[in-house]
Amino acid sequence: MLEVVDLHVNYGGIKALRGINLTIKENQIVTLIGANGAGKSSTLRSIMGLVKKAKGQVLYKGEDISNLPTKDIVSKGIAMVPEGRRVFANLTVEENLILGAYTRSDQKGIERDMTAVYDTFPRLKERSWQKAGTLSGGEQQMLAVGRALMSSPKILMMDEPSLGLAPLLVKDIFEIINLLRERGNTILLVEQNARKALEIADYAYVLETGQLVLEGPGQDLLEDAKVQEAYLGAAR
Amino acid sequence: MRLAMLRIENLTMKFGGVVACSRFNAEVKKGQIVGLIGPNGAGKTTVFNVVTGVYRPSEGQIFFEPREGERHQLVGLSPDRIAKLGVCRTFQNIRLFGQLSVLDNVFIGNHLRLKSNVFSTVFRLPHYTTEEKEIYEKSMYLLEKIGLQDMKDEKAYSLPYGMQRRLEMARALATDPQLLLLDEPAAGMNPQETQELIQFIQEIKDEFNLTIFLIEHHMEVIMEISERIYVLDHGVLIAEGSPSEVQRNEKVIEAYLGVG
Amino acid sequence: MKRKIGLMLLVLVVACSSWVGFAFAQPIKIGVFEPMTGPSAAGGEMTVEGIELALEMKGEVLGREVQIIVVDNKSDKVEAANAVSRLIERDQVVAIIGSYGSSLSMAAGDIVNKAKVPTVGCSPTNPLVTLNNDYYFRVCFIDPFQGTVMANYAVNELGAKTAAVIQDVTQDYSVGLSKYFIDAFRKLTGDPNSIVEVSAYNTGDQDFTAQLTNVKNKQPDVIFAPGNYGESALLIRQARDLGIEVPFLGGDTWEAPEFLSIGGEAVEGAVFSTHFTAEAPVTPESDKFLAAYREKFGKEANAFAALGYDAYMLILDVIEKVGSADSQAIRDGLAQVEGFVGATGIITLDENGDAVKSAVINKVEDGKFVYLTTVEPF
Amino acid sequence: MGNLSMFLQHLTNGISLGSLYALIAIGYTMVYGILRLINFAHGDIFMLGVYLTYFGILYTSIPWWLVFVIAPAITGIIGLFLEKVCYKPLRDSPRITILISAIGASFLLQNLGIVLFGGRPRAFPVPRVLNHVVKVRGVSINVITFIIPVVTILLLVGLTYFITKTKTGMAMRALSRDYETASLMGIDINKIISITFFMGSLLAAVGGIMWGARYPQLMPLMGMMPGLKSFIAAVVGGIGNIAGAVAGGFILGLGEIMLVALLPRLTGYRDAFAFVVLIIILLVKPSGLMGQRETEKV
Amino acid sequence: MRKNGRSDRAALLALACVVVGLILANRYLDDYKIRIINLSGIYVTLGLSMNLINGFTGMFSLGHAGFMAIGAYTVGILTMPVQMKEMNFFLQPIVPFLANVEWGFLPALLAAGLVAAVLGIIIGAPVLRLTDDYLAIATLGFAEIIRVVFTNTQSLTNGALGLKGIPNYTNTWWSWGVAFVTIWFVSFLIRGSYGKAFMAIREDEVAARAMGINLFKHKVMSFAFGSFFAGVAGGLLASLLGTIDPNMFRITLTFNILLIVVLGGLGRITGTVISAVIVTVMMEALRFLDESINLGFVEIKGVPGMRMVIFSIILILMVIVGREGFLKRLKGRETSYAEN
Repeated sequence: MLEVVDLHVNYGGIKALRGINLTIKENQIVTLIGANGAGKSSTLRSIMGLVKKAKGQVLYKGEDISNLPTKDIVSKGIAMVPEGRRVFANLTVEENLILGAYTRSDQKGIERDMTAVYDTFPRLKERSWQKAGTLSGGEQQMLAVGRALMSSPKILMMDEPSLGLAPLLVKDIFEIINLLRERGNTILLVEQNARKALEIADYAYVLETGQLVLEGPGQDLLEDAKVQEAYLGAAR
Repeated sequence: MRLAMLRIENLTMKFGGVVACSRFNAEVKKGQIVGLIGPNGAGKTTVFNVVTGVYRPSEGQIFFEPREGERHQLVGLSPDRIAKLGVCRTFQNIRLFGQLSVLDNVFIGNHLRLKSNVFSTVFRLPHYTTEEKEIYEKSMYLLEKIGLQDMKDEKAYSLPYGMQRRLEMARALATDPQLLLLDEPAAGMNPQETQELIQFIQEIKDEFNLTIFLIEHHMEVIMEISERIYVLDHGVLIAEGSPSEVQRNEKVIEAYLGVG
Repeated sequence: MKRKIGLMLLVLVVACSSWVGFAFAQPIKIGVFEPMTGPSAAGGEMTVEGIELALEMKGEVLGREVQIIVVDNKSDKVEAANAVSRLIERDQVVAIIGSYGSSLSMAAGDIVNKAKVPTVGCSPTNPLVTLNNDYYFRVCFIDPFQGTVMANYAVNELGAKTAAVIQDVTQDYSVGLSKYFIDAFRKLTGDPNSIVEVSAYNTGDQDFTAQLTNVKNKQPDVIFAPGNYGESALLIRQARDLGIEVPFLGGDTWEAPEFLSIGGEAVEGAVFSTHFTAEAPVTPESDKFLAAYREKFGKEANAFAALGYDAYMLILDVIEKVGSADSQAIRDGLAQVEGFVGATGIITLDENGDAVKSAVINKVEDGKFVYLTTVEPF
Repeated sequence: MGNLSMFLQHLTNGISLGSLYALIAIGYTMVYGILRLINFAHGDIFMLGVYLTYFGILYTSIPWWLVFVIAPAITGIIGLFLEKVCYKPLRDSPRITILISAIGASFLLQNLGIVLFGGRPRAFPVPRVLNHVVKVRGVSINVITFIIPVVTILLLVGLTYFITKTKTGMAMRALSRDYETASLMGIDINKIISITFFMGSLLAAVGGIMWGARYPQLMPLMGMMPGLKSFIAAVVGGIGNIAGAVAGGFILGLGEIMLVALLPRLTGYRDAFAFVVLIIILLVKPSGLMGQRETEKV
Repeated sequence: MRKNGRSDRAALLALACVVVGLILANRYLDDYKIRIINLSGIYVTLGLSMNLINGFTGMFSLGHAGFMAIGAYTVGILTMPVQMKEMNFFLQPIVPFLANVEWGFLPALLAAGLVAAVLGIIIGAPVLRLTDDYLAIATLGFAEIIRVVFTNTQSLTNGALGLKGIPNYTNTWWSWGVAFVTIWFVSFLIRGSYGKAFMAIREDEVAARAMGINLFKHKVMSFAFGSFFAGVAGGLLASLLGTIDPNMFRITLTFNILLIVVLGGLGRITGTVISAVIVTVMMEALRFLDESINLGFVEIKGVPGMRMVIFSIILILMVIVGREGFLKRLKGRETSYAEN
């Protein structure tokens, strides 16, 4: 469904990505793990057209979307939940959700999705008139996910959704991710909570300093000794 | 009993309605390496920011005691005052002086210890020239220590990531700190680099007689070098103790290390 | 050694070229520095019109062609100094005309004095312009005279017992005029409290309602408000809106078409002193000038054009009289001027180089400047 | 003239001037709110708007009320063009760079004004209906003085509606905090910025027309002081906040008038008043009266 | 260290060239060209002093015209002969304590710098914690306030009438002498520890503070030095022109200096010096744009103001094309702030 071919990204003199190849199949959860600064976020951001690619292609359903502006990529059905949530703090919860559906014009569909989001996250409904900036971290994360869902995306990319959330909430988030997959969404997940990510992932890639070092089904990686040592903590 | 060089008492930090850190207590003894861990957003960097004066805490006290009988309350002091007392830090998202040369970055680290006034630097009076020469030599020594002596004239931003991290540490060392706060020094490093870093930290600790307080995600770093570990989650201290104690602590495993 | 040879060569070249130049009867160059852009542009433009007209009418003296070189001083002091310096050095002018705006003239003062190039101002009325400067002259009267004239008019013709003054504090012209008006008015009325209000504004201000409301409350018989024509027109407009009905008096800067167009009905009845009016030609030269001006520009001439015309004609007259286009000779000639018949009147230059001549008082009527009376120098 | 009616007269004057500042400040604050950019050229766009209206009325056969609509629209397009040339290429640059470009743009428009329109002032053709005086118990009021606050309040209400209720308005608010996330919503950043600039410049022109009707003297440099003062009004009210800009405008206008009214000896210092207020506000409450403080993250 | 030695030698060589150049210029050039040379020197000082604040320390200040005004008036009032003062202050006499002073040029210039620096500190200290655009507007406001105050304090400054008859001490030796002192001062300052601290503040205030640099102290210091030299340059200008008034010191003057700084490159010394000279000369050279050009068969009517249009376009282009200054780009060393 989504294919990334030989992706390179440079920031000034620093090579952030040096040839990344990813394949994301329909209705899968694919996860990308790696240390801070390994290039996970850069990968997502360059797929969305937020950073310039030095080299490489992004194919969506076989179509080259490498050079499209972000708004067109969004309207094709790819949405992203950015790292650190980045809800529009000065807007209300409801306005945030409306903006999520910015590219759509089917009023009925939007209303339906809005109800769906509120059903999934009843806390948001309670606070729909509150400014997003006053929400707690967990609520903001829900809002960020809900907002992304409002564009009724085919592929949802999430950048560290568990970041800074209490364990309980982290559990919730991963449950939601699972739920979304069951509803037919395709998900590309970037996570630092490697264990959880690998547990739900159908397929996973390990990034290190801008390069892929390992890939395979989630379960396989979970049992890989190297991965265990480097990303799951030497705890066990 | 070793001297408690840094003592944080009842530290609470609120941003608007959000509590980043709540009633946090910690102690770093002279000569120790102490780790601070916790999930992202747990308030670790906030603790560092409060200790170094970037933020003023909503409540609580911080005492710095570089030597017996000399105790400073850090709350209310400006960052530069705190640095002068001997507390220096590195940043999570590297903050070098990008447009300046590698050498100048370290050179500037010495500025707070400069004895000459501005006019003697402009008129290049003899006592400044001597002092400048000393600073130059000290800076070069530090650059050699991190293996950047050949790149001294490069602009800092053009260095690769790993080198930038090391340069930041050299810059901090140039301020002659007693207590060094390292904010995720191993972030973005591969296992080999991480091993080198561990060695480097040990080395400078011994050579410069440092006390180190560090935030780190790489478990192998934190477990290997810290004598004591504090674990923060949601701004609350959930555990403290030796590495092995912390590793076995169930709360920690649940909140941070993750359970199956 | 080498340098010496170079120097000698240079001297030789300069000497030769000036000699050759003389042999071919090069044109006599007169420099003009006036504001063509910036806040004072209007005055500069009007003045240059007069100078150009004069050039057309008399383009030759002592058998040599006369050339004028106009440089914009951008209503800016540094530029004015540069402009004059350039005229002297690069263009080698023998005399200079300018400039509208006393501060701009003053910026040139030291330079012309040092270079010993005689300069004739058309309308700078600040006394400081010619003071202590042997090379600066002018064909207009100065502020003390103008201020006094208006005070006289207010007391004697309008029978005013009290007056309010609203001055533009950023304009030396306005501040100076106000001061002389106040002094004369107090003397004439014999009442030190006859000036009921002195208010201020800055060039570029557009709202004067606060100052005017204060003035209205003091109920003066007249209001003296010298300043740029634009601001003054707005000021009078707002005064009428506020229901202030008393006469407004001002100075020569009001004589511009914009004063009428911006002021509209409000400036009806405004009275001001000026150097010259088309309606009351004072000399045969006035008629000649007016006719030529009408023909060239298709409109009625104003005082600034007339002063520009006079400045040029005066210089040419002096050149003719002394029989030389040498700067020093022109200066000496200028210092002797007595009874020169110009378009704006009969000009005699006093020991400071200031013109002693009559002033004209105009009034706005039916959207036109109408001549009221002429005031002779005291 | 009694003391009360004098005070009322001053009050009327202050409201009249304040509403003009407010009107121009709305456009200023709008552009700043979205782009975090001090559009130094705002005052000069204001000047362009007045001149366009002037030429429209005098040199075309279009009725004046229609010119009052067309001229701001053209000014809006000019503003939009200005953004494309001077600001867009610098969107990712440090703020200082954009600020310098803005200063350059302001300088350019002023001098273009001199080249195109000449340095001499022109008289704004004020339509008769807008220009007669009404007297109420000793207080004289020009009709235009009534109209300006009404226009200001109408625009305040209209814009507030636009910004809070429409999708484009929402997009603007979203954009003002975070370009990148806004683009992740599929918002066309360039389009929204263009709309913002169009509206900002259009508002400047509307302010310009009102200004011209009140103070009918046109000069190429006329935008500078009103521009600076309305910027100060926007800062005083809390920049980015439309209601704040209006409040700031009134505070400044009334303050200037009252300074002259209460301390007549200081009239010469009137121009400095706004700057003094600015500096006090910046020191005491940098976010302005109605603004929100943003904390820097380390 | 060796590198410094080499650039010192280069600087000495340049100095020698300029000295020889000035000797020759004074001997062979006419007053008009000498005047341009003087102005260039003054603009070098102005450009560097603004660059010290804006380019090296990264504070965007637009208060230069104000500091120049302070310097210009200090020199004017202190050096004017006593009778000249009486003559000037004919509307309102000058305050008695200044009426009888008549100083030499050097002490007056130093006083100009000091008064400007002290006022710079008093004015600057409270606003220096503002950032970017707010600082720009606040400093611009201060410059305007200074101008308004000078207009209204008639017994001190003679108000709008300005001062006339300020002795013409400024010659090429003074203007370029001061320019060289400024170049020397700024480059040695920047090379030393304090200058590096200034640049550290520009690069990253948070990191600079964490390295023990007292932001306030260093910013005030930079501001004081900048205003000192601006004041001295204002004094030179006053003495060059012989007459000053408050209207000279408008925002436009600051913008001219800003143009020089941007053209030469923020944080570059050589660039600023070269661009100061180029801009001053161009301002004059481009006069032809304002004047009519006669091509023999056809006359192109000059448009007053065209020159400034060209200059504003250059300013915008400079910012867009070469973000760190055109001259730097010519040298082929390309870096960008933004990518960092």
